[in-house]
Amino acid sequence: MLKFILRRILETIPVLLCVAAMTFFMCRLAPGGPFDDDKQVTPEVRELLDKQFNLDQPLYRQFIDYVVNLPSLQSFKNPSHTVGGIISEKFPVSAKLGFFAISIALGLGVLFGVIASLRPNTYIDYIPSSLAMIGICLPTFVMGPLLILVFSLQLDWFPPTGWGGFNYDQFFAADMVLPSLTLGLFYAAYISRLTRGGMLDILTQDYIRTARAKGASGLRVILRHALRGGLLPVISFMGPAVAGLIAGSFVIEKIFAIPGLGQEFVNSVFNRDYTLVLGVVMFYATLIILLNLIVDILQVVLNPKLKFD
Amino acid sequence: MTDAPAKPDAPGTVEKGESLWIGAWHRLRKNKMALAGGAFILLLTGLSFIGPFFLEHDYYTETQLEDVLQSPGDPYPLGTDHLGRDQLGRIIKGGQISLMVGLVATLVSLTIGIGYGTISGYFGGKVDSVMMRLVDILYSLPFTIFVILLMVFAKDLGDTIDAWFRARGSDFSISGQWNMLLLFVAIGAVEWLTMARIVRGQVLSLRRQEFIEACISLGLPTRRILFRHMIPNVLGPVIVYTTLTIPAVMLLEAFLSFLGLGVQPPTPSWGLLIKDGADRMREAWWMLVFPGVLFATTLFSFNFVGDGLRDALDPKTSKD
Amino acid sequence: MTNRIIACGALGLLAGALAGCGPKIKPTDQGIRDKVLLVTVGAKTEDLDPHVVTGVPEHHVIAALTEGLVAEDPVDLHPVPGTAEKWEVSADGTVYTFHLRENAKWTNGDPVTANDFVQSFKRILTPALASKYAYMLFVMKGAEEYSLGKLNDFSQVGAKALDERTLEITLNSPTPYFLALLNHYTWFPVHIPTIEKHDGMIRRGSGWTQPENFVSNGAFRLKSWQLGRKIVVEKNPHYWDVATTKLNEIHFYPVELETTQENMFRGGQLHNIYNLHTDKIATYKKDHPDELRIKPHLASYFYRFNVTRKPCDDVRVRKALAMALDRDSITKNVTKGERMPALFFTPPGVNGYTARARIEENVEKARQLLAEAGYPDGKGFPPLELLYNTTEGHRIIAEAIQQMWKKNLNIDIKLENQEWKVYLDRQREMDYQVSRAGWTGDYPDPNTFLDMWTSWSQQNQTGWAKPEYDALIRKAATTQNTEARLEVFQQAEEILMEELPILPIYIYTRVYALHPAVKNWHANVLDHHPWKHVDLEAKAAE
Amino acid sequence: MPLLDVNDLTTYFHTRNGVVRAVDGVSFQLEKGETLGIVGESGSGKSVTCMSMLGLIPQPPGRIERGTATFDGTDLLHCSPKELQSIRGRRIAMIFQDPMTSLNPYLRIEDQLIEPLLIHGLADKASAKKQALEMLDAVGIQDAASRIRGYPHEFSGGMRQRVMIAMALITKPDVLIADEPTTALDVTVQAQILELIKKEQQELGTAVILITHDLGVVSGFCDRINVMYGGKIVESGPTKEIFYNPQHPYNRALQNSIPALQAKGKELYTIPGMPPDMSKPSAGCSFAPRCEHATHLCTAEPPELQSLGQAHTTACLRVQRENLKP
Amino acid sequence: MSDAYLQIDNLKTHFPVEKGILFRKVTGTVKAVDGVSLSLAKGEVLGLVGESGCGKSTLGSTVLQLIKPTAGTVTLGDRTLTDLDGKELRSARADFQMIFQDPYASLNPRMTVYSMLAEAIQAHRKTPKAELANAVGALMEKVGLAARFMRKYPHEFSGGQRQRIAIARALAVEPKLIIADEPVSALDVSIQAQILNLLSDLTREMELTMVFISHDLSVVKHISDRIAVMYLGRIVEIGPATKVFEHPQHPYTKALCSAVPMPDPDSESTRKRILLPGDPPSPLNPPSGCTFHPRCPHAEERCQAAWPSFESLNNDTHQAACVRLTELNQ
Repeated sequence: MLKFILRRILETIPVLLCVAAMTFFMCRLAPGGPFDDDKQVTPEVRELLDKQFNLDQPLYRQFIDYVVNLPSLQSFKNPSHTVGGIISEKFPVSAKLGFFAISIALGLGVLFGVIASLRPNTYIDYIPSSLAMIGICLPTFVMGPLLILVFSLQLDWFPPTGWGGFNYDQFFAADMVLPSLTLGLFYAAYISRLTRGGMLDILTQDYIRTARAKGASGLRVILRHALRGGLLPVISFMGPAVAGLIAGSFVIEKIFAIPGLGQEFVNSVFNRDYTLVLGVVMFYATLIILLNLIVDILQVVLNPKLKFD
Repeated sequence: MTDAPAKPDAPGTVEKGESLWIGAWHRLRKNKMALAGGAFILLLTGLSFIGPFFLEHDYYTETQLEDVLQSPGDPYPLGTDHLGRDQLGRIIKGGQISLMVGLVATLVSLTIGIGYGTISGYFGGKVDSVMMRLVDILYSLPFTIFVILLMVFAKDLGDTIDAWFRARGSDFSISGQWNMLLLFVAIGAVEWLTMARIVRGQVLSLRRQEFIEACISLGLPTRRILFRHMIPNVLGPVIVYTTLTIPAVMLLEAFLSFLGLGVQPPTPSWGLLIKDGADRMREAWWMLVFPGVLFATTLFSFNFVGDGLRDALDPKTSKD
Repeated sequence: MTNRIIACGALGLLAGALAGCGPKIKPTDQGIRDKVLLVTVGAKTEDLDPHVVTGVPEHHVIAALTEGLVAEDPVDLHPVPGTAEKWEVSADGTVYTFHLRENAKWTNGDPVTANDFVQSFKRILTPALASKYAYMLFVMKGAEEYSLGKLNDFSQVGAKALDERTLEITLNSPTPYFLALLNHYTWFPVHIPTIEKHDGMIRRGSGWTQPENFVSNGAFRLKSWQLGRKIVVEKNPHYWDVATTKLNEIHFYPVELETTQENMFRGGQLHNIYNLHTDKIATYKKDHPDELRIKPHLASYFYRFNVTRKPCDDVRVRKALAMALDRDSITKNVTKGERMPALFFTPPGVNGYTARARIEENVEKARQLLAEAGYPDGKGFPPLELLYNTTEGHRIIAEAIQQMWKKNLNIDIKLENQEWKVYLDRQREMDYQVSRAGWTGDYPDPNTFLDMWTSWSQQNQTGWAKPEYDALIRKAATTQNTEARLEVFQQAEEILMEELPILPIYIYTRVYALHPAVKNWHANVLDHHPWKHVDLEAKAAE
Repeated sequence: MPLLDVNDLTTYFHTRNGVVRAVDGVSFQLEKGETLGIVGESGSGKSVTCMSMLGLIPQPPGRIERGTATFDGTDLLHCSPKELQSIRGRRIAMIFQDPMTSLNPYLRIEDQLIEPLLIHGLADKASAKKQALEMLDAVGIQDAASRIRGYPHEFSGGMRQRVMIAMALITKPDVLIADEPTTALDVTVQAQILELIKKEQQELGTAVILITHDLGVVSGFCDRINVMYGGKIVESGPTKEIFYNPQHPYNRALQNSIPALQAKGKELYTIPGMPPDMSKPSAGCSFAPRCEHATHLCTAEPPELQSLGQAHTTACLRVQRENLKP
Repeated sequence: MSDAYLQIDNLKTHFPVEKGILFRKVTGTVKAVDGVSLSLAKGEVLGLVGESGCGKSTLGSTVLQLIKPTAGTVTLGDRTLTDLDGKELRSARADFQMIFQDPYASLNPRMTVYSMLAEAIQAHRKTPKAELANAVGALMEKVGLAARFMRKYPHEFSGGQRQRIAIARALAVEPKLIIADEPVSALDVSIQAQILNLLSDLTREMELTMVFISHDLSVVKHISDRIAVMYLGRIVEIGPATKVFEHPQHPYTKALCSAVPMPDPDSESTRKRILLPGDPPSPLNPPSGCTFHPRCPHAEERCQAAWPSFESLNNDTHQAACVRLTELNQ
């Protein structure tokens, strides 16, 4: 297994370099630069700025410089912060949001999916399936404000925004509920669909019949025999899902004023904050690759038929 | 099953067979949810594309600044928006755009995905691993950047194409539709990845099916095997995935609208209308509720149709 | 394993529900009790180095932390003694002598000296720092030359520390708005020893702005700064006027979305809404009239014409387009917020100046002009694209104007939205036909609006240049008599409104909401609110 | 009193394409320790019969329309699910055709083996593990102690079927239902498995119902044989009677079409046509359309099983009326 | 044998087992077919029996060039198939066809019988459209299907009928060699007989040479002229059908024959079975020498040394590869 992980990590290096090169040059080709502003600066100042941020070097030199020194590079937009500093400060927030959201998504999704799979094409199927689908059908930028309207402004159960009351030492705070829910519901919908499909597949398998022939109760059949195989599609969905969840959480971060990495990323693109864009992209790419690796490992662990090679 | 006597008899009237597609249709017809969903989509498509013929030319751009944010009633059955435009007209036009984006962008992703996946799966080996590695790389690229860049660069390209036509004395102008085209390409270019993976998986499993081996042993040309035998059999799961991609694409368009990268105003899309409505949730509920409910219902419908198709096309369920 | 995940999720939800349902005090109420102001200033603060930053959010934070030579009156912003307790102006209005307070101290206890100011000016003007706003100091003698590297000896620049507490500033020409200018953060002092300790004078983003290092001289000092989360400043006990300071702390939150700001305000997390969506004004007028504020703002909303491209190279076309608008309807129905239809460019009442020139709104005439330009009834009108950056507010105005031109002139224009940087780039490269723009005055004087249309201005970006206009702006700079000076500006604006390289649409107002407990928060055109005067006071018990 | 008394068991599947009469009025008895073979082609209802008794028919679409199956005083078809559960796996165990798919691929052999004991509360975990190991040894798996920690995919087909047998017999059930236990296996392995079942049956005194399509398998294994066709038992009797004195035309035709019994080079005897479509009810004998002896009588009236002596019953009207001699 | 129509010489099909993604290296070889030599006369039917995994299907696919052999040659008539490539091979395919085991997987579910058969007919002979229907009809009737069903889809037929369609498709190109890979093992007993009869009729009528692959000795015995018994990629015994079936010489064949259950209660109760221990070993690491020795009840030390050569007891065509052949069959 160690060899497998090592090989996979080795493999990712060229991939990451490709990603870095593509991002870097795409950024540079896009119109506008980090110093374009409402009030335009004189060419002289622009030249000086370019010099200060090494933008006057040939592109390939800059690229090498970027790749080699990425974490310690200054952000263009927030010069007193380094790329590494910003990521290490912001990512934990996004990660925690992602963790709560995925927990909710898994909890609700698997529950609904399993229930729906028990009696396919009956009301026991339609009702949870439809409930879960609300998560897909309402875009997050509608779901979020709706939840705020109902649960904080009307019912006053949860604060409308924030993340741990903007103090970050708590593991859990009331203001984390709504954003986690908004993000989680979207994925809960997908997970419930996948679970339903996976369970339907598994429930027709011969070994489920074997389990029932042993005298196992309905619950035991589902929990002990069916769920493990039925959740495999969910597991393989988790890699891209978690990645997408972290990268795609910026709408939620904006709506709930959560200072996460997702917001930082989108803003950095819009700000042409070259160093930060590259940094966050590389970070995400690494993360996605890592998550896929974890998912692959998880699949092997859960599915004894697979082996590491 | 046909009770065919084993002994040959005189060729009389040729009995028509029932293809799997027709069988699937029969099964689908019994699935009320899917049918209702399908009917709703058809109705909606009809309304969006035929409805405008009964409306005035600028039914969705006509602003009545005196009638800003009117609640539903006479003469605006669905109220007006923040520029005094008739919400009904806006929703009709928005439906047109959203459905079109959904269908066309899905088609784009479909075409690329099927081509790519089939080639990768059929030829296998090195070709397959290189092609799939590329998909992996693209998967780990941040999408926002890509779309922004595409929306930005290709804008100039549209102007260039126009200039090319003008230089040849043609009045043809592409830049009017260019943004929509870009949107299709951008979304299609993202969505095809999953499609390619699905198709490849299907082709890989088909590749091992005996009927494909039979084709090879008959000495049929590769092209014929691909087009006559592979692709029609891949189509089932692809159709199912397509019906599920359309809502995903519509959502993506809404997301792009949230970023301000979608269609160009004053043309509305549902995503744009919902975004505008969400901002005024408490002041003008009709701006969120009508497009929101329609959007959600449409996505629901597509999902039900997709599920129905999956059940109908799956030979496993067809046995019972 | 899955069961555990489910259990975790369920527990989380439950815990959340329980935590949410308990009795609690809203942060805003707690803030009122503790005199902690919770505000948002819109976007995220990029940095706290006044020589590096360029934005409005940064202004609000830096203004709490740092004090310049003069301070502002909380009501009308007229200059009042700040770090300098008094000052004299030479007869020709070019030499200002400031006398610094004896008890003006840095947060580390050091006295604020005249040399601190001189060194601060030197730093911002140092070419290698490449400060984008260094030009704010260009009224000072030799400043421009020094910043361009043409002058290497800083002693030639018109800023001299006569002694520990006396600072003499020499200007190029009499500048009536000079004292107001001093309240722009570019003129604020920075603590040079701290900067030098952290990587020297010219490196941006050295650690000196971090809370543990930051040294300032204002009414508040930096307590914490978490990028993108919040900035906390607390009462500075070393401040000379600490007796005036009312608040114990101010928390600045970066909240970009207007709806989110409103949610936070309504949910008791903020004492203000920085920008209130104008569609909500009616609701607020009805339900929360005591919270809603609509105030004039020193900013103008307009469109740029690219006068080097067809069809806007023709002044008749520009005029026709300008005349064919119904600005009243736009401000009343589209922008709302009591914005003022702009028939001229400079917001009225700036330093006693209200433009005389007027654009005539006349559809008939507009049609006629268009016909004269060769497009009768809009026929043959070349394709025209309106460039704007991606923001809903800009979009709806553009949509309304598109409709008006269609209706009044029978011309079709295309709307083109681009994200901010592309929009800026295209505007800078003059790759547009009509482009949306806005301008906020840096200081309360018509000059900040009118000098941008000179041929040498970086902000012009229309391709329009008129020697007469340039001459008038130059003349205004040297005119000492206030009346005469304003008259010159009147003439300049008349030329501007005749030539119309720009199409004024409306004068901004600021629409925001404020918690009723916030006191001493006065409306003014620059939207400056000297923080030491701001107070929180619970409503008297009924 | 027989151990298991099945009476008029009828199971229909209500599908979109109509009602499939999978099992249509089947009655038989099973004595303690007896070996009963049920033979028939695919779709003849032999598996559904046994699955119906154990409540393993997917419902819907399946439905048990009528009948009783009395096991030791309990009607399996009408008792509560809890009661049925306590009988399933403990007193009546089952093994299935495909050992490749019948074991849970995600669980260790050990966990699956001890499950029946745990479910029915027959042992605690430790002693269950010990029993499992013994059982695995007994079914002839070498190196059982280490292999018990393995997963099904690490076992060959034959080994898996041994595991299945061990799992079924670990509770020492009264009845073992073996549903085509060797069909998916090679002949050499089939011989091993059949030997094994025989051995275990003798040791435990278990009654066995062997379901198969292979007449060869039942001939050396069973005491009695039921021949099924079209959801009904068409002939039933002691093994030797069935083979040496076949009465029903279907039974006869079936035996004639087996290549092993035919001289080489001779054209094989074939039964024309195809098995009946179970969704289309026939008024008379369901074999009549393929039967070379069928008369108009056969298509008009459904035949009943009638005794021919020596516990040999057949459901052919012509045989019953003694106008058809083999 | 000079009159051999199909000649297989020392045919080997090995599959490399690769590991690694970046740097692939071969870590083992599955020797599915490991040195098989056979020859068939024109019109002869050879039965190939063996248990699953012994390589009989791979041998079939390799002979038909669906899998490229690792070594050895296959000659059909005067053409060496193993030398052909690309277009040549494709046009040569008209001469040899395959019938597959699973009649459910071997037909394209989305094509009608007509289009499938028409496609097969046209694969090597351009036929005018007008004649196609007749040709298809004739083909269907040849395999015992009514021509009026030509517009139907595979799923509308039963397993036996589908197998008839598959046979028709194979015959469409008028091949000379047919390899039938377990064509009846998925079918019910009553249908099995129909297909077996059909196949033997067709081989006789059309003078087809056929390799009939099956795991069922009794079926093979019935249809074949000769039988070859395969074990782990090699042929262990070959000879005339009845001889091999009734007087097997190789210990493996003996065990195989004794394991076949007979539908005859008396003989079953008296018959002594040779129960082989364990399962066939994996072809990935086959045992040394005679690959059967770990399971063989008569194995000796020398059996591990080398693969034994074919020997014949009576100097006839019945041969077996066992070093103890003579002593065991005394």
